Amino acid sequence: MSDIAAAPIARTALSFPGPVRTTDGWETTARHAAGGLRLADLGPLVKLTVRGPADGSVRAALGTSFGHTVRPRGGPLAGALVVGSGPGEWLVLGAPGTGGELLAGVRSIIADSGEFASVVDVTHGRALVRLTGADTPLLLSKVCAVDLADRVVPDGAAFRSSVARVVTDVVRDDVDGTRSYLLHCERSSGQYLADSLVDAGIEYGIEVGAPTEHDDATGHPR
Amino acid sequence: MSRNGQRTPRYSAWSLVRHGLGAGGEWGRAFRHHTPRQAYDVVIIGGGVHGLATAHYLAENHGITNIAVLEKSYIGSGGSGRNTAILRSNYLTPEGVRFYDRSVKLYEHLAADLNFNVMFSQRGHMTLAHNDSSLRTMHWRAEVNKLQGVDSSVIDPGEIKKLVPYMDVSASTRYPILGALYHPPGGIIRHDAVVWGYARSADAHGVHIHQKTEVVGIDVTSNRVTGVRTADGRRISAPVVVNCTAGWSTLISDMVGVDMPVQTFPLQAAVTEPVKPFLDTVVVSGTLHTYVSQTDRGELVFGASVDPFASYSTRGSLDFVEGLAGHVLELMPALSKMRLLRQWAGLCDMTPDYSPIMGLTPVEGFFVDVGWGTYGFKAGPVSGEAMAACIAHGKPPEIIAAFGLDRFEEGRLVGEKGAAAVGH
Amino acid sequence: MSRARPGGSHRLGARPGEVIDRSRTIEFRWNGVTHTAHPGDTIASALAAAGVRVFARSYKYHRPRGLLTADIFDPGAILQVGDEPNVRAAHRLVEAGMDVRSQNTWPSLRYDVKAVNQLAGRFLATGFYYKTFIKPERLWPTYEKVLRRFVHAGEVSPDSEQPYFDKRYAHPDVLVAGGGPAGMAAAVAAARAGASVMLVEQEHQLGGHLRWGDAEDLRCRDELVAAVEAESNIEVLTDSVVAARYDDNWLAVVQRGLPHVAERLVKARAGTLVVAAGLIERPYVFAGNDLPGVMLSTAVRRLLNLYAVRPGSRAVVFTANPEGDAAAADLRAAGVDVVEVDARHGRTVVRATGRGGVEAVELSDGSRIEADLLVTAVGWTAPTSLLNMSGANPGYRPDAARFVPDPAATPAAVIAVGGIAGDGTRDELVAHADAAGREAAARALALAASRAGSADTRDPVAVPQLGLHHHPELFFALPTGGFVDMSEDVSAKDILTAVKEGYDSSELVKRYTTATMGPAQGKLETVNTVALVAHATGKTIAETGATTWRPMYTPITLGALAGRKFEPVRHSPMQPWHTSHKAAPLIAGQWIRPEHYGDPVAEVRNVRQNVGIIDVTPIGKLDLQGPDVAKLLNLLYVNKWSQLGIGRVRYGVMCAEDGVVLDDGVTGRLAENHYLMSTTSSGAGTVWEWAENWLQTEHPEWQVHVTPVTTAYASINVAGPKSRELLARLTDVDLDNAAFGYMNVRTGTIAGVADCVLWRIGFTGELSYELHVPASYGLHVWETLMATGADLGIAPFGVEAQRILRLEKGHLIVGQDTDGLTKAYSAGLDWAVKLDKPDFVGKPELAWQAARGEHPKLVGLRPLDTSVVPEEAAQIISDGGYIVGRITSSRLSPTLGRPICLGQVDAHLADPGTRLTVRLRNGSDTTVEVTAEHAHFDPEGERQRV
Amino acid sequence: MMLLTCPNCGARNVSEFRYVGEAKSRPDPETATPEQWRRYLYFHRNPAGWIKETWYHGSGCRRYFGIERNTVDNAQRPAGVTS
Ligand SMILES: Cc1cc2nc3c(=O)[nH]c(=O)nc-3n(C[C@H](O)[C@H](O)[C@H](O)COP(=O)(O)OP(=O)(O)OC[C@H]3O[C@@H](n4cnc5c(N)ncnc54)[C@H](O)[C@@H]3O)c2cc1C
Ligand SMILES: NC(=O)c1ccc[n+]([C@@H]2O[C@H](COP(=O)([O-])OP(=O)(O)OC[C@H]3O[C@@H](n4cnc5c(N)ncnc54)[C@H](O)[C@@H]3O)[C@@H](O)[C@H]2O)c1
Ligand SMILES: Cc1cc2nc3c(=O)[nH]c(=O)nc-3n(C[C@H](O)[C@H](O)[C@H](O)COP(=O)(O)O)c2cc1C
Ligand SMILES: [Zn+2]
Repeated sequence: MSDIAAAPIARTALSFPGPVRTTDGWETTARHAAGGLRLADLGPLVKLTVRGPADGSVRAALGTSFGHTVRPRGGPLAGALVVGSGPGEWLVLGAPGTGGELLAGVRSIIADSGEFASVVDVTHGRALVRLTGADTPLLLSKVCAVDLADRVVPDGAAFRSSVARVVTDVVRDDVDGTRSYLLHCERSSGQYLADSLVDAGIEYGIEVGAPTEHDDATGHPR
Repeated sequence: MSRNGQRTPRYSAWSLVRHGLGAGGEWGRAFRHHTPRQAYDVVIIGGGVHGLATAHYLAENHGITNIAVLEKSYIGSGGSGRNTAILRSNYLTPEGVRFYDRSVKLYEHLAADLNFNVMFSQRGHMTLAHNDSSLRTMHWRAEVNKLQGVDSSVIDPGEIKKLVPYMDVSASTRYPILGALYHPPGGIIRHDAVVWGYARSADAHGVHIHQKTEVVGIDVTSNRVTGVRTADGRRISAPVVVNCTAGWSTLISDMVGVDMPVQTFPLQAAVTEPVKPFLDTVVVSGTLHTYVSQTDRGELVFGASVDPFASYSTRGSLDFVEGLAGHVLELMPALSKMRLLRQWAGLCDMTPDYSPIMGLTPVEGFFVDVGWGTYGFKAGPVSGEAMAACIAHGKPPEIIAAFGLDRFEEGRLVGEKGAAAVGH
Repeated sequence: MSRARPGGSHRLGARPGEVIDRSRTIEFRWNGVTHTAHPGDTIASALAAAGVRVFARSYKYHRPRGLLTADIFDPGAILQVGDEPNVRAAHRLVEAGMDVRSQNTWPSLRYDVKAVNQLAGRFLATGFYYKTFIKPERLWPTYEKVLRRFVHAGEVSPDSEQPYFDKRYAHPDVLVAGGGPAGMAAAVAAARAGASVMLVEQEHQLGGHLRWGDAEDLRCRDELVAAVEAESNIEVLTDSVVAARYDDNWLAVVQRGLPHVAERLVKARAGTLVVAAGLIERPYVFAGNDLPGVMLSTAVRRLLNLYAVRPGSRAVVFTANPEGDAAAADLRAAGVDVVEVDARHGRTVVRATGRGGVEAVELSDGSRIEADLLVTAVGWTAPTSLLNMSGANPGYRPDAARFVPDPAATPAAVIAVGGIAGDGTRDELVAHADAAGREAAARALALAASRAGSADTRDPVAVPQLGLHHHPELFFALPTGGFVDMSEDVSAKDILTAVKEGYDSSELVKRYTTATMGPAQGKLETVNTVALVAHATGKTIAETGATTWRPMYTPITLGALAGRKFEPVRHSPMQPWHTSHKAAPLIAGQWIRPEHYGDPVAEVRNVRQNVGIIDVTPIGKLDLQGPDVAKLLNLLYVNKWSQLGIGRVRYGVMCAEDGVVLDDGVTGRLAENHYLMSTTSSGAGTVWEWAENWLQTEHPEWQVHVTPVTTAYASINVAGPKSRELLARLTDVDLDNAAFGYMNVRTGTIAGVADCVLWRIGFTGELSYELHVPASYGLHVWETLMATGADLGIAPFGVEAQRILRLEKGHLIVGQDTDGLTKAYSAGLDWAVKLDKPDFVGKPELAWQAARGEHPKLVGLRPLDTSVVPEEAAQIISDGGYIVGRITSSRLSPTLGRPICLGQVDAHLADPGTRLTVRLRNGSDTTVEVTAEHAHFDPEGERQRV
Repeated sequence: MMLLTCPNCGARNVSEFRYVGEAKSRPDPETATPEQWRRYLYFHRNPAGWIKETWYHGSGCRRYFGIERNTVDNAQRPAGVTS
């Protein structure tokens, strides 16, 4: 093997016109969105899918189940967002570069449980965006048939459905009382999904931008 | 045409003029009411094109006239009254091509044969290919058709544009049009007129058509059919009972314990408000699950593939018209301001291989002519002719030999899916 | 250009309820002449104000037609506006610059040549076309062309612009269809009871019939509108229609008059649907009833009170109810001479006469009154369409002379209020709607609670039953008759004739005469038609019954239905590179892939001589984990998997339960309990669901997790004699043939990217490696390969080159070389099928197929004439012209310099050396010979094992 | 658009699901006769009324589940309730 000079550059599923920046080896859009309705590319986040019994000790250790989310304060997954994305199925989201630790964390949970469970790192296999702003439910009502009323999808709830005809995990994760949703789908459809969101959001003045330094890994303000 | 000795008034331009001048008296009834007899030689269940054509050909070709056609609603109330009326013979298997070709030939002379204008408009039929695998299938069909003497060829986007100037044949669309199977003898027909024409002729031959007469039971003794029972409490004896009930056909066959590999799916259709004629051919796109033709009244008649799940509902869905409109505009973007007037649904008796089930059954005297799925209107004449021969001779004629019920257990499917799934 | 007199000769002074803005005037064109209107005018009201009486010519007889209902259902006012056909001129508001034209007239509205049909009318009776043009057969196409010229409609042009249409979903607890007093009262009550409400009104304002009523009506309207506006929980949509109701209260609402989009389809899932559609005034059937100047009382009151237009100067008002009386009063107040003909005193109208418009009216007592306006007020039709679509079947009530819903037979999710539900004073109707609105909210909230899994403790609200007043059964004046369906030009006589000819049920009459099949879909025509059928058959109207009501309530555009497009497309991470290198795009399902980069033949040669790379990201990939993976593989594939060692890959074929080939691909074992399966690109989703189906339904006890990872990896096939040399420069994996042989898998780093999977396999028959790299690095690895391989002659290749390469090598493509009936043995996969396995999907059928041995077979075919490349799908025929097979794949091989094919042939013709005849597209025949192997090039497979 | 109630996700538009068909059991492939096997392949009950069937929630939880549905009015009830 010869030495390859160029360090590998990772690219998310999405690209938008305008300047790009490279952080931690990831190339993403550099624009900052300040408008009332913002779409941010969270592609670089670590994404793990975990499967195991729906109501065993893996579930207990992950701290949540289908339809709900949790942000563990301590333990092996501290700082990550754990989403109950299906029956016996979880999605673990963490800051870019924390893949190794989180994977080890999940593996230790699995090993301790004695249950048949597995984890797959899908960081590169999925697209992830965050939509924030008071009008987000209106925008989403153009692309998703699920009722987003509080009584059906309160803050901290998650579901999987068709969004612009792409199967998508939708996680309601409000930001300081402002409506905010994470949308997570298979990578190759990501650009299409993001374009559809932008198209549906024009009426509400949607802007595309990266999370700011004030946001944590999941685009959540610190 | 004679009706119990009396002449049925013939239809012609001249007779119209005489009636217009008040000299013709009354037209007389095209079909009459009768009190049911206690026994018939043949009872046909189902007053659609298949049941009525079978009655017509039994009388016309075989002299069997002591026949009752029992229809639970009005004649043509099933698929025959709600289909998109597309006729063609460009199928995929040699058995299929031969069979449907005979039907188109019969249709070409049906108006004259029945003395009833069925308005067969042979305006050409094109099936679009949007990817190379469907283009390959179009070539396959064209080659099989040519070998059977059926006029079919694959045409390119330029030729398509000439035939349908409203079509977007540019390469930049989401579903670019790569070519089409073009079949000049295909076209559309006034479907209700076919039903009425057969009914009028059968009636004139002495066949009894009983509308609003639902069959609720079939009597079988020692594995032999002896008669039927109707919802109004009657028992009608007959040594021969024919199941021509399409979407309801398993309910009838269940009455005699004959299992059939048939499942009932709704198929939807819709019609727009009329606009001045601009579309002279039938256009079908399998990839986009859409087909469209323009009637002589100016409406666009649309159809699609069957609903995604089995059901006896004819209520229709919004999903269907949304998908339909999207796909039609994909093909012809200029139509976005046309308005959808009405949508409806009919029931389709789907078989695993998209070919019909015709002929004898394990129960003696019980015949089936079912499995017409989404494509059986075009087969009305040939099926009537073949079923009449089958009943008269007690064995299926060659042209339907491949379509027997036993083929499924014996694993001899007649694979027409490639040509019939959305094709019509 | 000519110009009509400004101001409008028929415009009255200000009216209390008028909806026009007199402070502004706008111009538009009508048949080339410039007219004026005020904002708020409909096209029809503006033209009527200018004294226009004739708007259109009728379908068959080309009779002049004018306003009848002066609302969206008006059959006389359907016009062309710019490139939009069939615009409802009595509903559409005038916009400055509109180009409005009459339809179906030639050369002009005034002198319509086809009006000669009126003379021929007696021969064009219903169903005439079934009785003529029968012989000679060859003339029918000519007749048909003439018939088509008579089509009664507007036109679309091939380059008409497609505006932007929008769509959205909504989830109101209660959706109210109709914004009259009943609808508004129900909406307010439901909102106050805690429900979210959507209130939809087809007209441009809320208020329903109150809008053209007296001072008391207007006051009531104002109060209700204010109450609606005070509820933040009510979303009001005007100029919007509830077009249809589907299963589970799925409602299609088309919203118009929006700023940024042409129209928006709102798909609402309502808890409760409140139908407040009101009543539609029923026309009366008598001779001359289609003359311009014959109008319904509601039409006259709309014109007078909403638009301040005087519809005539001398009127006969034929009235059977208070609304007719009110119309007479309104007319008088506007200075019109009025003669009332009161049906309640036994007087009826039997005929209207005139040329181009009403001139005189004849009564049943033989008297004759000169008038230019004849107003009828004979009763109402309940537009029950949405109720029928919901499964309620309102029955006919002779005392009320209309169809009335039975609340007990209406689904719980649907409630009718207002005039459609019964009669009463305004206050009674509002009180009823108020109770119904509260009940609608209670039912919706209970449903929402039960869907959320909690019980609801709300008490039901008692909704009183509305009474019915007596309404006379006034439908038609026989024997004079007249038009029953003005859109379709169907007369009373046509209906009677149809019944006599045997078409003696409502359904058959409809189809034979086409009555009720026009744009109003029976809202004006159904009851009169049924009444005539009943009259002709001697049955009651209830026994006769109406035809089926179906969507749409009013017709809606294809654009609104199509809305925003959702047609997902998928891209690989290398797509930007392909685009900038001029790849010809191939649309493969949802994927956009490079078909070639200019010259597929050169691409083939380069793979055989140097090294090429192809983006194969769409290949399906499934991550399989667990102790029972081998069991799953043994079940899904026809071949054996128990012995696959770690680090090895194997080709596998899947069949369905009928033995038909479903998919193929390779699967590699990465670790003890960890496998990576690949599938065809188009089969990726199907195979995943297939595997899950077997796991979830047949073998839930197996411990296997399947995770789709198709696009977690960017997949690149590096193929060609120099591929090892290239790859060696970029990876830490030992590529030596001894260390990493054919059909093996390794993981390692490529171009600095860790966790890559390398498979030594190939579709092309060359030495090749399939690289699966974490997708985010796909572009990096691709670009690095291109840069690093420049001196080795690296070039990208596309799908077409791959097709040629694989055909040279004789690899089949599932779906091309196989079809929906091809079982594994027919695909020449005998070597793969292991009938000695205890079970696998499709095994019984394959065992029987093998035993019977009569199946067609996929074989290699070599055309003897090397200058002829038989087309794919060309048929192979016997001496007698029977089909005995077909060419499934065919290309000119750049490597061999001759045509090569695969084909399916009948069993007895499959032996190597057999010569077969192929019928080419141009009709000529050519001969091909069956080869011993599928592979035409390197059948021993030496090149890929080096 | 009809709603279908997924045991995991609740009531969703039917377009999120794939209809698999009548729930039936697979004959033993070792002993099945051709007739039995082909009945399994091709024949279904096709009643106008209640039927037990399998659906796949492809746009949701991705689970196969059983349900009883009335083919006339599309009414549903959880699998296992006897009529
Ligand atoms: C929307 C749609 C579009 C279609 N488009 C086309 C097309 O373009 N071209 C084409 O060739 N085919 C088309 N078809 C298919 C075609 O309509 C049917 O295959 C054909 O009409 C079947 O005719 P039939 O006489 O067998 O059955 P039907 O016309 O359905 O007649 C069966 C009759 O049996 C009656 N019946 C049922 N049960 C009983 C009972 N117990 N007692 C008494 N009577 C009973 C029914 O009321 C019905 O009238 C379409 C179908 C639909 C629904
Ligand atoms: N005085 C009159 O001219 C007149 C006319 C009609 C009704 N009425 C009386 O009014 C009383 C009832 O008032 P109401 O509120 O029931 O009726 P209404 O006629 O006042 O209001 C019904 C409203 O519903 C709208 N509508 C109907 N179907 C719709 C749909 N699918 N989508 C959107 N909007 C739709 C109509 O445009 C209309 O504005 C009854 O007593 C009736 O006899 C009087
Ligand atoms: C070819 C064809 C054309 C039709 N054209 C019209 C039409 O112009 N207007 C209309 O109201 N219905 C039209 N229909 C639909 C019928 O009104 C009716 O909906 C259909 O026959 C199904 O019957 P049903 O709605 O009574 O169940 C048409 C149907 C067919 C099959
Ligand atoms: Zn689910």
